[in-house]
Amino acid sequence: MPKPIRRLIGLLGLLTIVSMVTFGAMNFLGDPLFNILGPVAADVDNPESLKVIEEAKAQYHLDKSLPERWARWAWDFVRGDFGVQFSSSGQPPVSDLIKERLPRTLELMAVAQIIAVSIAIPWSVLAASRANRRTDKISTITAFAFVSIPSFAMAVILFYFFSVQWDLLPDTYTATDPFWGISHDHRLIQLILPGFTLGLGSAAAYQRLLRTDLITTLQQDFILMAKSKGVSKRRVLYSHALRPSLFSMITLLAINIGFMIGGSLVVEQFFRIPGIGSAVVEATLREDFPVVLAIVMIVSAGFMVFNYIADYLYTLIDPRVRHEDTSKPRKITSMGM
Amino acid sequence: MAGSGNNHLRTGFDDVLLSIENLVVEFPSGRKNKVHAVSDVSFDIRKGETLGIVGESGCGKSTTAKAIVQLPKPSSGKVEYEGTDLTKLDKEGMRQKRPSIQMIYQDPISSLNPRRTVFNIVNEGTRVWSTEHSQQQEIKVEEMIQAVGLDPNEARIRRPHEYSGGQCQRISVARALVLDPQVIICDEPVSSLDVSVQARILNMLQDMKDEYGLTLLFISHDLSVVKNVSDRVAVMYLGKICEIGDGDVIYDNPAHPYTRLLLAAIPDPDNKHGQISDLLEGELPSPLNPPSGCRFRTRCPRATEKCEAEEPTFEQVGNSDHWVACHFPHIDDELNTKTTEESELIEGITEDEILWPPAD
Amino acid sequence: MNEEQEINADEVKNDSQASEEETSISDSTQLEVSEFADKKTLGFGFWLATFWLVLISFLAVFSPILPFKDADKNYIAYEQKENPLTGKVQERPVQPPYAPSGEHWLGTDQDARDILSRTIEGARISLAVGALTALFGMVVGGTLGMIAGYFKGTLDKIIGAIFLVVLSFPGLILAILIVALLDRSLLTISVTLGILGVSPIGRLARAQTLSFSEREFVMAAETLGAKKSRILIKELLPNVLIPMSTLAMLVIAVAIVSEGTLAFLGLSVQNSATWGKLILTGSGLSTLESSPWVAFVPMGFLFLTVASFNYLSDRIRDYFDVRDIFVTRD
Amino acid sequence: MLHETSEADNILELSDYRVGFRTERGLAKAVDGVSLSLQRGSTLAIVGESGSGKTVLNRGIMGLLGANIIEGGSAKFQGEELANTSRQKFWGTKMAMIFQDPMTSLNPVMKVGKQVSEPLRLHQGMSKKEARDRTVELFTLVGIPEPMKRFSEYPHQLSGGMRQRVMISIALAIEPDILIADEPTTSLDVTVQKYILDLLVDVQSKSNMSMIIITHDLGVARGRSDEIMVMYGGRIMEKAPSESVFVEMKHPYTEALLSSIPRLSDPKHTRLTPIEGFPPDIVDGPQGCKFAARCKYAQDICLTSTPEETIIDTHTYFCHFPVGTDAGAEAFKSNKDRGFTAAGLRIKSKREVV
Amino acid sequence: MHRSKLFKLLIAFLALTMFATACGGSDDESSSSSDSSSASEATASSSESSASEAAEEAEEAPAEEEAEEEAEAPIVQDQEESVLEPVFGGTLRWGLEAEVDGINPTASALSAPGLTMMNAAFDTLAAYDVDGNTVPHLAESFSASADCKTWSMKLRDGITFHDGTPLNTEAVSVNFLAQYGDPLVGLAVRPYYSADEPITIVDDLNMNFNLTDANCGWPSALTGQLGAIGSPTWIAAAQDDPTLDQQPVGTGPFIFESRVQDQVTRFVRNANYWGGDVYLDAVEFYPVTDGDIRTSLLLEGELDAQATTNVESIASLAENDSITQVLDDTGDESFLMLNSAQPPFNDIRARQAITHATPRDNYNTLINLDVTRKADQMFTPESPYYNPDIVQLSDRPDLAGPLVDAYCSDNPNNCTSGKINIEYQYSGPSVVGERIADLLSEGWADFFNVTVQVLPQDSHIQEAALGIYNSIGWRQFGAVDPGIDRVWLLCRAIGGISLNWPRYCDEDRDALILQADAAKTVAEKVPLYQELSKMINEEYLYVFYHHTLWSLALRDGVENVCGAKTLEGVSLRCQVNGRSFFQSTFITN
Repeated sequence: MPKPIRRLIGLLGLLTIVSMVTFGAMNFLGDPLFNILGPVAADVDNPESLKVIEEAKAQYHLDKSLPERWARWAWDFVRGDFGVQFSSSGQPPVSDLIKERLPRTLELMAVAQIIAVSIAIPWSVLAASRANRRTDKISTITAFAFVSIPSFAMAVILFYFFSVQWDLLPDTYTATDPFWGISHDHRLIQLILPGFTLGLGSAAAYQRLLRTDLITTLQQDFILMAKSKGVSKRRVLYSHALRPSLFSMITLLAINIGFMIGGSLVVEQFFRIPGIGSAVVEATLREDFPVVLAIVMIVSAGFMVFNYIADYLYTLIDPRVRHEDTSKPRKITSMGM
Repeated sequence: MAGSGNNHLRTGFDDVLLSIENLVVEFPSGRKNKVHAVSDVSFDIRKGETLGIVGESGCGKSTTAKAIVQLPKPSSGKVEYEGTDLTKLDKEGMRQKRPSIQMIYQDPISSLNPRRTVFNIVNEGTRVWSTEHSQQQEIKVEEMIQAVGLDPNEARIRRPHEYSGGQCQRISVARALVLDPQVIICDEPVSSLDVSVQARILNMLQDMKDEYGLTLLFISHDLSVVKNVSDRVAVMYLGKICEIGDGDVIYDNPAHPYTRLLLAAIPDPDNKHGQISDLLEGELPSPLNPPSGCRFRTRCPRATEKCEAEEPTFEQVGNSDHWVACHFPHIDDELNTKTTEESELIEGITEDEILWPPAD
Repeated sequence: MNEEQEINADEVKNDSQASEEETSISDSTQLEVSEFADKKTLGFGFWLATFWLVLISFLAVFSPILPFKDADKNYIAYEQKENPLTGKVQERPVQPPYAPSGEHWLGTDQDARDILSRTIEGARISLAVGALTALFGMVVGGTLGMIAGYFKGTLDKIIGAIFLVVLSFPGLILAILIVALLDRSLLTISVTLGILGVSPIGRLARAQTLSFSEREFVMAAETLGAKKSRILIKELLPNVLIPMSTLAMLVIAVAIVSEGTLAFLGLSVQNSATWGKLILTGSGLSTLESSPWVAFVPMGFLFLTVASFNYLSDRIRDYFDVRDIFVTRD
Repeated sequence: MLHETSEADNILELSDYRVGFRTERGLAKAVDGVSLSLQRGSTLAIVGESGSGKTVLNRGIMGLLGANIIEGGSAKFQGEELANTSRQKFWGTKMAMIFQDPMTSLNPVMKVGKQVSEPLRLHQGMSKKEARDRTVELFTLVGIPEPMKRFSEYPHQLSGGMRQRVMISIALAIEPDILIADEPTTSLDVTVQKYILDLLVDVQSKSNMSMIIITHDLGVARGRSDEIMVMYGGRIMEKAPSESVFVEMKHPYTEALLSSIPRLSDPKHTRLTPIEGFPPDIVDGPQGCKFAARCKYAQDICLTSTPEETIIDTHTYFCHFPVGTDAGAEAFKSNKDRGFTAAGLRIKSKREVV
Repeated sequence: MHRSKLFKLLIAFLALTMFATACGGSDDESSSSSDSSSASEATASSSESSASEAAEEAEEAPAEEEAEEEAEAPIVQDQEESVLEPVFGGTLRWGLEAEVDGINPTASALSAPGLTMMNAAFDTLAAYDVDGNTVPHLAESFSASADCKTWSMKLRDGITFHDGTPLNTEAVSVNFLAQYGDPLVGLAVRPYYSADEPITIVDDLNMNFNLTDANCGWPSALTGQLGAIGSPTWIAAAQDDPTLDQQPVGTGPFIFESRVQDQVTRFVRNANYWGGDVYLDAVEFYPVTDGDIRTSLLLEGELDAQATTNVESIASLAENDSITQVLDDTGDESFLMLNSAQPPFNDIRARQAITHATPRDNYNTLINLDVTRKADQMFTPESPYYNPDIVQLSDRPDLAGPLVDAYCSDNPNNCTSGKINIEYQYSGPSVVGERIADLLSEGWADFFNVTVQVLPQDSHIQEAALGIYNSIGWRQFGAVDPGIDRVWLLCRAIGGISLNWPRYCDEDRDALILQADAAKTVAEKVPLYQELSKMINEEYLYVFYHHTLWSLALRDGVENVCGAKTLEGVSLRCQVNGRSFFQSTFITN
């Protein structure tokens, strides 16, 4: 079997397990019937309630075993049917909610990552080209500080300075206009703070990785070789050293993007951006299982897909990966949520 | 050169301590392919003898060494130690045999646990095998550390990284010797050391061998080193032995084309083969898909169709301890070797019988 | 397949590590600089970070017997003031939060409670969450990872798959799910975060075990006849422990941050002050505007602590030359 | 006599050249007063163990050592004082370097053809096509089979020997006046090593460039250089025409180095003569002769006074008691008689040990 | 029951009830970061009528004035008409605490923000005057039959909707039947009207309403959502196309112009308003969920007016000279609500215990800065129905101990280590919510093991409606006409979804309420409501904290908000739980 296909199958397998675990955990920890019927669900002595319970059970296949229910869900899911929401008014399809929320998160993520990468690369190159000199030391400390500021704290700090103290940016973040709404400028302004909140932390993390890797690369003989060939310093940095140093950063970028679909949720909460992150918090709290499940699947799939993309990027960057059968080592151990 | 056949095995001697027959080691590579790391290699070592295995990178010499200690078990073949076939032993059986066959490794850093004190490292063998902690064992360990030229008291508090590469190799030797082994397998023990240190380690190995009556299997890519320490030398190429026999004999009259080219390439100031202008052409074939017949034929100046079709077996060269696996060996070639006397002249400087004792 | 992919990746990594070491030896001939390059020291920052962590831990542990203000008491000040409802001047509480003063060194919160005391109180929970999380991750992840890395084969594949599943599960969502559906106790939160720590720690332990188990000293121990269990404990554990504990420090940092994140979602340990909750309390627009210290004091403590753990982890990794790179996200 | 040759012929002229690194313990004197001159078209081999300063010396000449160093003395390249010039202007035009490991000295993510043609395009103003043709030509010259195909391959697709040939072709593309080959074959198998060395020599003689080969292996240097310079502890020990180093060595270090190496011509189990002790600390090194502590000829003067340069014809050495002289023989005899050298090293006869 | 239906019903009920008391939106929050989606908030507040706010009430804080001691009436509202000459033109920008799903009185669940917008586009048939009496507004007059079971209404002549449709009894009946038949809204209507023939049309301008129970104060039911009359053509069209719910067509002083959900809804002057001149060119409503932000927008001049219950905001606005506030705390009450259908609060001892243990003083000081007035019952002292004898025994932990011990010895399963296990629920995440939860838990800690549950607001309300809670922060009662509050109390309000949130049924209490409904004069009603207050006090279902303080905050230049009058010249009550009228407003300078 060709490798991409094997990988795809592995990926699907992983998704399947993730969905099973989520499905199982939710049904184990919460009672779907209770969420559907309310207290009636507990009123088993009353024949009338009992009838209602039986009806609901039949309707939601709750009389079936857990595996069978999962199978039904999975079958619907692969056909693109995410089910209906549990506890909003009526039974709007989960997909409506996703369609409404996902673009907002993606938009935020894109802004944040563009900010992060466009800060991180020049920053790293600057630091690495002056390794261990004052510029580098200061930038290392800065990066370290930024990495150690949790995103919720970063949100508060940025908000405090830019909106409250200096009044440069709006302090209201209703940010609830439709995706391609009318006032685009306004929206962009509203994305600045959330974008930087997520972007600065990422930028610092990328800088730390890229700087280290660049310094390692810059110590390699082939850099000396390039220098001794008379290649200009700038060209050495950007065209010889940068590319082979990008692996760790790309890995992290993939992890970040993959996870940020779910991971931006605090920022979404703070800045009141109705994205998928805030949706999952609400859904979890109200035990709206179909929504949680759908979002978990999207986030997991996103994570895996971006990893897949990262691997593909490796092959673009490093011909060794392309020609050999193995991928570049992941020396990154990522910790977080 | 692919040397098949077991003609060169010295079945007649009853002091053969270790006998390897038809050893094959293969690793899976990818889904279907196999790396033929070692293919049908046979040799034997008599008690007290030193066998050197020499070959360039990728020839399978280290793999052979590891296969002997069953790490990992070879794909097929026999590894007979004192008449017991190690490949047939179960885990515990093998474990019982382990103290008798010890190894010394190439990388002095990687082969010592960085988190343990040197004393602990040397002591590990006794700790594994003794049921109780005895004063006597500690004394023995101390003696051994002293024997390799290190300070046992320092060893109690220091860790490997506080020692130099040469000293680390000494620690490795001490660790190997503490269990009173019969056989020591040295896998490139000096190749990462500076030449001056290398000489000290080689001397020490020789001394230890004499003192403890060891049998050595010495593996190196450096023919000069191998020749110096070994009684017998085996030359490997691409998973096979191509020539085996007395080191001096092989050096004087290399019969295999590969051995000859190898010797010619050695940048020794006194290399009498240096004039041979043949070069080893082409690339080393992939061990995934080695050539048929003689494995050296793709690069051999003498290769014919026969070499492609038929794998040569070991034949004795003359009456000496010299075996070669080649259809067209350089048996008749007369080399204008310098006489021993000539080389002695150069050697003259050291004739003062002076030697620097291993003092560090 | 995916796991295989991972395994391959690790193997490559080992190779690269091994070869790095090989070259580092021959490097010495190449560039002598390395020999006399700066000797590794932990540095001033390390001791500063350690000092901070010792201090904050000390304060946290002994806060009940230290002469701080009561963290739960409302130190309300009163004044004569007009009631907007009645228009009458009466004795009314001065609207907290109160700014830092001699009485309250770091000010008070909206309920007129002393922020310094509350922040130290919060350290108890936050540090406990961090420590429990790391402990759980180390014990469970470390054990699984080492077993997987050393015994390889099927066991490795199964454990690797488990790690992968947990890893590809959106962690924070898992945390919210468990915390929302179960309860908001210290133990639940710690164990939940601990589960999330299992995968990174486990994968690190596995990779390190795998790489060390291919080092020759392990083979040497094997040729000495040491049993697998002995090798695992005597040879591998001490080596794996250092990278693992540096990661564990990050796990502590991440756990503290995650607790804050949960607090921001209203899901932190209930009935206790935690740093996250304290920051949340002060991060409303009007509070930020009028009394930024409410948010920034606990944020400062949080930052110093998280940065200290990060820094220690970094330094120790550097000092022991652990080659893996850890990355925190939140 | 080297010193009598006119300066114009000397492409490289070092005089009391020093390179130091700042470390926490103090200044590490990696190169400690080296003087040499290299004639156009000639080859110098620098031999030494690790820590001898040979690599630093050459990277110092090339200007590839980075910022943290202190240079001293004078180094003139084609009459131009290097300390006053940015060496970058020589890079890619007049100076070229080959590194030890061809794997790490080729950019892993760039096609080898591009790496070879890069200096052609940058410095010789060639068009893409011209550079490509020239590269293929160079590939053919250094014996790379299928040069067209190799042009667009990546380093990892080539074997070690092929990579080193690519390195050489880069050096050739530059058409430098001086080529520094730093351990060009250490990571290669002996059979490949031989080929590469022969190729280097071949190329050098054809293009009339000067060459410095750095190696730790005296055998490699022999026959491929006009002159051999032995370094130890950052200093020159001995410098002589290639053959005379082997035949009439003057410095005890050279002697000790040679005798510590097993030789093919020796019968098996020939006892080796190692060099005792450790290399000197280059930060806080010994006074006097750097080798004194390990030298069997060492007398008190060796420990206190740095030997002056002695020049006999083309043979230069720094030793108070050179090998093969009466002074040397006498010094050794006195040490042997009292059983230890001035540095306290014990001397035993072989009989005592065996 | 089918889930979806159930939820529709729920929403319906909630919506309905709204008509009863105008409900304030939650103003929330606080600060914190958190309040998640404005959408949910909208639902929420709408749904629960005054109730839902209880959830949050906490956060807001009405002014308390220690009325007991001082017995001094608060400045309720200075309902002075502006002495200035009205100016035509200008746009009023009004800050809403939440967005709403739709602005259709017959289909949408209108919360305080919804009701505020409703007042721009629609007129209610009846309205409250300054004294709290129900007066005809869009209708010309009401008259009751002797038994108060049949009510006749006469409409004004010549009024047309914005789309030109004339207002007549046909139009009203379309509205009524749409509500009656709506799965949601109808649930709150049907139980109170004759099933056979709820309404009878007499002629174009006269019609009768037929009630199940005698209710002499019935027109007050038409002061809220149920009394708002939309164009029948539009209502009919909206039934087919729900998107039209966003584009209201009424008779009101302003005509709907545009609406971008979550951003701004804009109404422009109805030049042909039946009630007289409308001065403003336009009214724009901006939903800003964060109370702090809304207040700061008001101070910065980005908004002209807003309603809030946040005491900190009220206090800070009070110190600002450029803001005029219209304060009123006679509306709804903030309290802790206990579920009598589930253990442990199905046992009165547990309810009593928690009442005694509740640190109400601390609550009022810390959360309300002692601005609001402490509440023991649903009436403020100024109310004729106020019962001065009622004292709620909170802040008396000494009384709680024995009750808890007794309860726990009978119900060991609901206790752990001698304390009763309870859950406290609030809607959030919200900083004030968290503060309140901490404060309460600490006060209760000696007798109760408290688990705090935070829910998004709509779930919070749902769980309350479904009875899935132990104790919950809430806000309701205090209707201008206390008769309206019966919907929270009657046994018939209990069901799968219950508007009788504590699910407490007492036939005697029902009888009392119905008797009060049938009473014609205040004097008749006073003893009945005083008795009702006493019963409520003795049932221990609610732990009252304070009278919610509503503030209408207006920038300088916004004039005459309180000048609205009926055609007959009766001044209308300016502020009912945060909502106001717009027809009389003008902007100077």
